[in-house]
Amino acid sequence: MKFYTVEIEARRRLGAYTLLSYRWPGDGIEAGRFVMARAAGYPVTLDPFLARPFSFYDFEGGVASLLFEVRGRGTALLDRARETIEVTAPLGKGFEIDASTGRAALLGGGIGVAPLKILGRELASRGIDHDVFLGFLDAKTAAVADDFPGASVATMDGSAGTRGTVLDAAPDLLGYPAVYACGPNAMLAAVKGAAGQDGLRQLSVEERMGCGNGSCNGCVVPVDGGYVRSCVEGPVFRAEVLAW
Amino acid sequence: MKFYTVEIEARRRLGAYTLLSYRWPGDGIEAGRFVMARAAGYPVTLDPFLARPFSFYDFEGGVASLLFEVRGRGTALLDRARETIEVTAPLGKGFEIDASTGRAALLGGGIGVAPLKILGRELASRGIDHDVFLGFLDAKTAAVADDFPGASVATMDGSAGTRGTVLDAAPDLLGYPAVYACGPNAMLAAVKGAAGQDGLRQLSVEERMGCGNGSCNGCVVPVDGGYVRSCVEGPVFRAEVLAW
Amino acid sequence: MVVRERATEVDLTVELCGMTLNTPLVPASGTLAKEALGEAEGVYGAILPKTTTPRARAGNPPPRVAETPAGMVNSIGLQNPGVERFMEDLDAFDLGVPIFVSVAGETVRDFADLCERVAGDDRVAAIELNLSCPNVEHGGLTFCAGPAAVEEVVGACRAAAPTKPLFAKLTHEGVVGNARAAEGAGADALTVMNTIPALTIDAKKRSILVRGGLSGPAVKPVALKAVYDVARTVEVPILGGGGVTSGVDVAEFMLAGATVVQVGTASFVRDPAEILAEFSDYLREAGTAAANLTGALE
Amino acid sequence: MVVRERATEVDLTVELCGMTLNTPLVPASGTLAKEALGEAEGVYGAILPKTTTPRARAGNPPPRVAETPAGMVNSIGLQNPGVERFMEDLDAFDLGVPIFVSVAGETVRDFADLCERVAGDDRVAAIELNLSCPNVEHGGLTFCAGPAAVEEVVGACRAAAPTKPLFAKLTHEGVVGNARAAEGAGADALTVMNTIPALTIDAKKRSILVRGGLSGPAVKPVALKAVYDVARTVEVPILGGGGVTSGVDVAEFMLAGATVVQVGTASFVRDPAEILAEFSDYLREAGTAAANLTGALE
Ligand SMILES: Cc1cc2nc3c(=O)[nH]c(=O)nc-3n(C[C@H](O)[C@H](O)[C@H](O)COP(=O)(O)OP(=O)(O)OC[C@H]3O[C@@H](n4cnc5c(N)ncnc54)[C@H](O)[C@@H]3O)c2cc1C
Ligand SMILES: Cc1cc2nc3c(=O)[nH]c(=O)nc-3n(C[C@H](O)[C@H](O)[C@H](O)COP(=O)(O)OP(=O)(O)OC[C@H]3O[C@@H](n4cnc5c(N)ncnc54)[C@H](O)[C@@H]3O)c2cc1C
Ligand SMILES: Cc1cc2nc3c(=O)[nH]c(=O)nc-3n(C[C@H](O)[C@H](O)[C@H](O)COP(=O)(O)O)c2cc1C
Ligand SMILES: Cc1cc2nc3c(=O)[nH]c(=O)nc-3n(C[C@H](O)[C@H](O)[C@H](O)COP(=O)(O)O)c2cc1C
Ligand code: FES
Ligand code: FES
Repeated sequence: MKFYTVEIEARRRLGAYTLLSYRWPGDGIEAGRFVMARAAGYPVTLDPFLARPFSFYDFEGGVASLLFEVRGRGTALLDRARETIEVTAPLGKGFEIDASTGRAALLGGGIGVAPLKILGRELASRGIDHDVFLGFLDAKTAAVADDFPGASVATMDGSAGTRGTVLDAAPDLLGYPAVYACGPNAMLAAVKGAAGQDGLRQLSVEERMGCGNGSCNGCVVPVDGGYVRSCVEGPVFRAEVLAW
Repeated sequence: MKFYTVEIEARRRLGAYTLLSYRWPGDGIEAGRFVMARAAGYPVTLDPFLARPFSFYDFEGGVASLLFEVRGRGTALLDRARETIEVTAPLGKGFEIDASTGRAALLGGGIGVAPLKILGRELASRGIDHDVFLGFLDAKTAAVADDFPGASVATMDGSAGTRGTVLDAAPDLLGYPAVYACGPNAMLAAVKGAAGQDGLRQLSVEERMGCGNGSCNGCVVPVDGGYVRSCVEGPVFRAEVLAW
Repeated sequence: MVVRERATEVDLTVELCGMTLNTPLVPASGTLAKEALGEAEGVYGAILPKTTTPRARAGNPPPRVAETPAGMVNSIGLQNPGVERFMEDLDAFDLGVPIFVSVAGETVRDFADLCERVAGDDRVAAIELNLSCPNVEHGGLTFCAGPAAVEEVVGACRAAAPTKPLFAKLTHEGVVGNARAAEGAGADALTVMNTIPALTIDAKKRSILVRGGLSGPAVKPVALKAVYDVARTVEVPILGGGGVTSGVDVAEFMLAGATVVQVGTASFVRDPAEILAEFSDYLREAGTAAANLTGALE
Repeated sequence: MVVRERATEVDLTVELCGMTLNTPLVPASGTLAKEALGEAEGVYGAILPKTTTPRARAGNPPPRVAETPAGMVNSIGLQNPGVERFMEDLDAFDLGVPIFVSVAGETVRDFADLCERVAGDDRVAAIELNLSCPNVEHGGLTFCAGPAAVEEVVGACRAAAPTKPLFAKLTHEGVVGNARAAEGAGADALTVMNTIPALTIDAKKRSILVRGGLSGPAVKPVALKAVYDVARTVEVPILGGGGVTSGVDVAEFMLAGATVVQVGTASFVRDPAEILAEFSDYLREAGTAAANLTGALE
């Protein structure tokens, strides 16, 4: 896998998350696609060994941005990086957008909000109206919703928006011709159930990744008759494909 | 081994080497003693795994400094460190200073110049006159000699000072009651031969180290009847003790 | 392209079982997908896809990978579409360099049948036997549990594919005895080594995370020893690997006795072209050709 | 002192062969010198000095250590002053916690004699048999080359020290069979695992750098598997270790089946007190006592 050293363009806190941007001269950045990223790799250090997958948060004027939550060592180091980080070219299959589908519902759970910004931008540019529903643990993580004007928010502890899950903040999803969701697998399964089988239903899944380019077979999700790699056949899947 | 995170006080190039200083509130810094140092360790990264040994270059006004040459990954990372590094407390046995010995010769080979600055300072404070002789590969590495006013310099390629080794820049060593040397083992062996056995002859050796506190038995030098650990019984040894 | 330019300056070719490879690098089985072949072009001297088995295998449920200090543990479970579908797709791996095919079965008979099937196809330049899988006829011990097991399976494969170059891929445990047995049973070359059995635990959940094989830089010193010891035991050439991450690592494995060097996990975190470029730099500085390095320790 | 304060909040004690240890941490033999004992106080539940042998050993010529990815390879060669001088100095290791003594010989007779000598001293709470050294009577194979070798040496030591707790320290290769043999021959506990045989090469000089044993974080997943497999095979308690570097690592080894956890190489790069503090934090968050963790995987 080829990594590119890119200069950090800007960095800011968005509530509990970090927004980090870098200039990307190439193409291929689309809603739902992702990069493998790390603060530094060989020859500086061989540990942490693997890069980490992150969805594109936004892409505007040649500047790509990632929104991430510090969870462990990989994200802690990215959060500390001051001048450069290393990223791959854009990877995976993103969200399908079909201008004929009509109104779309976008659902994000926690850091699963990440791909919805660029998705909203792409939908808007194709003239597709959409509503955004975001679920968080608490007000602190929900602060990122400021970046999604008009979004309906729910928090588990009720400290911001409706109390409950993202589905408690959303109306009946069956009425939406298109439903897009990203978040923990449990949330995605709930969205799949609530959204029914009519229309375009797409879920961006999160699995542990080794390589990001299909080589390791590490990132699989269950489908009818076996497993498929979420880094090349996903991370966005049609809901009906996933055997959850 | 306990490591302390210390803030970098200053950093500058001294010719081909890097001079890096940090505030050290404790005591124990003496000529010939050393620290184990690294840019960062657990939990940031487990690789490179071991810290690296460095002699004290100087200690003044509570500020300790290290002079190092970038050789591999450990020193490359130290060279890149911008805000903090991690160091142990001072380790090992330094140079013996005996006010009654009279005039001293200080010999440094390449980065072996490192402990001679603080040694010169200590000798001066005890009223011991001394001459400094430094040997380098070329003019680029020899640039550090500017920090040793009055030192006689030799370079292997003749691009600065006398052409040859440090011994070519020095007069007959037999006449010095005290001889102190630091550099590659081959140079130390040559100094041992040239300095004879009368008087105080001390050599600061350089061996690969695992721990720095005597625990691993990795850093041994040959002595009569076996090996001794250079991190606790050295790194400074009386020349006659070393079975070279 | 930078790599090509450099490659012309130094002689990277090596001979393996009568084949001339453009470079001594080969991907380790299971670490290079069709989708990533772009990175392989001009870098590898041969292509070696993921192990194939008699029937399709769905593989193990996730999580299948866990990061460890300077390495990773994987438990993929040999997910593959089965040998027939695999052979249908084989052209996808054609980069104009030899294709080696890795096979594994659950019984000696499986292995022999696979070898016969695969050897009959002209696109296959050599066969690698992945002996690290459980032998169902022997209570779950692997096919490289000991010299007798190795001899039996390699012998059967040799008979089933009498003319195709045959590599036996071994783990480090008992590697010297197993190497001798594989050579004795007719293997043309040995691949040393596969992953090391390992376990990762999620202390927070108090559960096993991944039980599988350790690979990556962490295992390099163990793999180097295995290659070194085997090279001093057998006459046949060695495809060495385990943790190779840089051009200097490639040189180390060749010095230890490898003729060809496999790059696996490192390809997840580096562009293999950089590894080849570094290895070319090493050769240029050393003033020698790749083929001269094998076993050239002083 | 921070560590002590924390330690009072959670119950760190564990039982091992009738002894109550204040904490489940013990230094791995050969990684804690007299000179560094200051760091050990209040941290370790017992002290375990470097292996001693019948006669003084000068050890191997340098270089003896080489850094590897997330680890190191050492080849010290059991440098020590011999058992008599060692026993004279033993009081230096008295921190008010039990002292375990590690012994190694070149013959079964050596081992038995050492056990008899050491067991006769009341300051010695237990004996650890370092079985990773070459058995000169068996062509350089180690004392843990296989179950028969293990049974013979452990049996002889058991007879020579019938009442002192006896630990057999094993390498990961063939560890399950060797563990069963050691238990059968009367070992009271098993130490799992010693370093992994490994090799480092200096590609520039084209020479071997260090040939020895790999330790440190790199080996952790291999050690965890060894502990897990052994715990499922024997009844006796396990002193687990290999790459333990953090408090969470300590928890992982206990969950895998260890009663006591050995900290070796990590003590070169961290203050062991930090490891104990992190382990205390883990217990506090988990709301449990150290003694409850052993084998407590869901
Ligand atoms: C396609 C995709 C897109 C993602 N997009 C984003 C995003 O935009 N923003 C964001 O904050 N996070 C995102 N994630 C999750 C992100 O990759 C993990 O939070 C990150 O890997 C954690 O690494 P760490 O070193 O901080 O944690 P550690 O706990 O140190 O991770 C240890 C190992 O486990 C893996 N791992 C641990 N947790 C997860 C997890 N939940 N999912 C996958 N791997 C895991 C890591 O990759 C690493 O190998 C995405 C994941 C995927 C698969
Ligand atoms: C007591 C003592 C004092 C020292 N003082 C200084 C000093 O003041 N300034 C300075 O520049 N250097 C000094 N050195 C040498 C310095 O420790 C090495 O240059 C440094 O370890 C190289 O690390 P690296 O990661 O850059 O090189 P790498 O090549 O990456 O090192 C790899 C491994 O080899 C070891 N290693 C490699 N070369 C040496 C060597 N020559 N000596 C010891 N270990 C080695 C490293 O510690 C590491 O484990 C001293 C060494 C000792 C023993
Ligand atoms: C994700 C993954 C999948 C693997 N799959 C196979 C396989 O199908 N067949 C095989 O023989 N080896 C397989 N291996 C082992 C590698 O081929 C290689 O022998 C091992 O990983 C050590 O080399 P490395 O450290 O360079 O990866 C796999 C390794 C990894 C990491
Ligand atoms: C420098 C060094 C010296 C060692 N000496 C001994 C020894 O004398 N006796 C012994 O049984 N094990 C010895 N070991 C092995 C350790 O006790 C331990 O089993 C091994 O290093 C794995 O644990 P670790 O990764 O925590 O270090 C030594 C290890 C190192 C690194
Ligand atoms: S992350 Fe390796 S196949 Fe998807
Ligand atoms: S460096 Fe470990 S004993 Fe000296």
